[in-house]
Amino acid sequence: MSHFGFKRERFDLAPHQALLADPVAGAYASFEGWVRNHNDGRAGVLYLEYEGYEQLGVKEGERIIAEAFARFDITKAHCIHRLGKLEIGELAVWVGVSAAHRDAAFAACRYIIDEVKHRVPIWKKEHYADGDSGWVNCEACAAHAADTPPLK
Amino acid sequence: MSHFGFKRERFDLAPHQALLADPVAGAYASFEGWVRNHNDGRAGVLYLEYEGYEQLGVKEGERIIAEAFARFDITKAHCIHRLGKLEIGELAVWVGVSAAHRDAAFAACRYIIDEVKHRVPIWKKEHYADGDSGWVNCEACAAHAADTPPLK
Amino acid sequence: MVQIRVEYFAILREHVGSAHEALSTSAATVGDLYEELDRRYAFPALGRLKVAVNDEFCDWSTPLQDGDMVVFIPPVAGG
Amino acid sequence: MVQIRVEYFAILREHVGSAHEALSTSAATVGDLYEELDRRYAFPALGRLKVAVNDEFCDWSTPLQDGDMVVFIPPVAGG
Repeated sequence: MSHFGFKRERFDLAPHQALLADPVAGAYASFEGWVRNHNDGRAGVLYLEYEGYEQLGVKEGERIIAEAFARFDITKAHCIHRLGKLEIGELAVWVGVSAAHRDAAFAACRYIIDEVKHRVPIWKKEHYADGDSGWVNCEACAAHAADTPPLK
Repeated sequence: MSHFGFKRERFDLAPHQALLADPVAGAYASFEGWVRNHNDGRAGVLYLEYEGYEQLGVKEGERIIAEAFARFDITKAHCIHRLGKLEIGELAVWVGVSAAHRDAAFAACRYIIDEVKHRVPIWKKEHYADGDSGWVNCEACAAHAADTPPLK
Repeated sequence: MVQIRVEYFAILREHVGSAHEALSTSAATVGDLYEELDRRYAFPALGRLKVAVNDEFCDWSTPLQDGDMVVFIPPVAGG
Repeated sequence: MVQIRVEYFAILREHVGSAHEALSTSAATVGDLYEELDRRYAFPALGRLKVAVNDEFCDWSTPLQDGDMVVFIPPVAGG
């Protein structure tokens, strides 16, 4: 069964949330990442473009959720990440976790979103009202280019 | 504006979640409490009845959410608690929090549900398949009756 | 003597058999009122009760006043 | 010489101007391949790149084999 997926278009969360229902589950914790109009203290974000390396991304996403099942006493967990052009306020990522108790649901939900943001090969390009644009993280890295070798 | 409310009937979460949207909010954390078929290691829960002292409950719920705004850098927060008879799997409580960043959204969501469970005057009666029933927490307290004076 | 109203919820409502009652009492505080009603109803032992007057939590030493609405609050179990 | 395919994403795709290319290379490892391509394209400095071969993360010392599909992975920014 698939626990992690990409969507190229807007989608309805309800049927995905419904898959997390279970008679033993008393707790559901979720996280949604929404496109906001500012980043790193800079206002004027118009829209974002998300690009993913999907084949590897799905594998890494599934590994993260398997880790969450190993670490926390949870019932079900899913994550969906959007790709493509997203307007301000649009859902970029959703993590949903059900569990018997809320401690595990919260901890696993947090674990999954943190790891997804750090490990799944997804890139985000910001487009600003002033016409500027840039790949998030990459531009900051470039600023420190002299300090670090490109290969670890 | 109201941040905490009771509902006596099933309701659609979508319009309530929609109220948390904001162009500055990049993170949305939510918690849902669902009626589960077991409690304290005992299986066979058939349904629950929730009873609330609504006038005081709304005041205390609003205080809790005001505390969350004071403690965490959040954008919007709401909590709705069901009352009445709830079947297994039904939504008993929802907490939704939006924020610029996910740390604050998660922390505030956790704070609100923890405080609501401890402070808002709501009571839950479990009905079991074997015909037994009982008010959660009160029966356990009664078992220790000899140890504690009724008045603190 | 003051004229007050007591509302009962959950296990206390079931124990008393009523959701509310109007009372005349000589109890000076809400704590005294609890003891008076406990003698009448023999409330179940519930651990740490809280109490509210006029829809606000208060101390057990709060003086009763004419027209007060009193609620004894058993351990809560929301969520 | 091995025949391989390289796919480019995000900032590297824009820099190279193509999402993928087929190559014959004498590079022994994926690290050597990066250096060869860096000489050709002068990749932007991106801090710590990762690398994947055939849709799995791997070390920079991984030997290149005929038919491999290689992806250089700039710092990610999901969520």
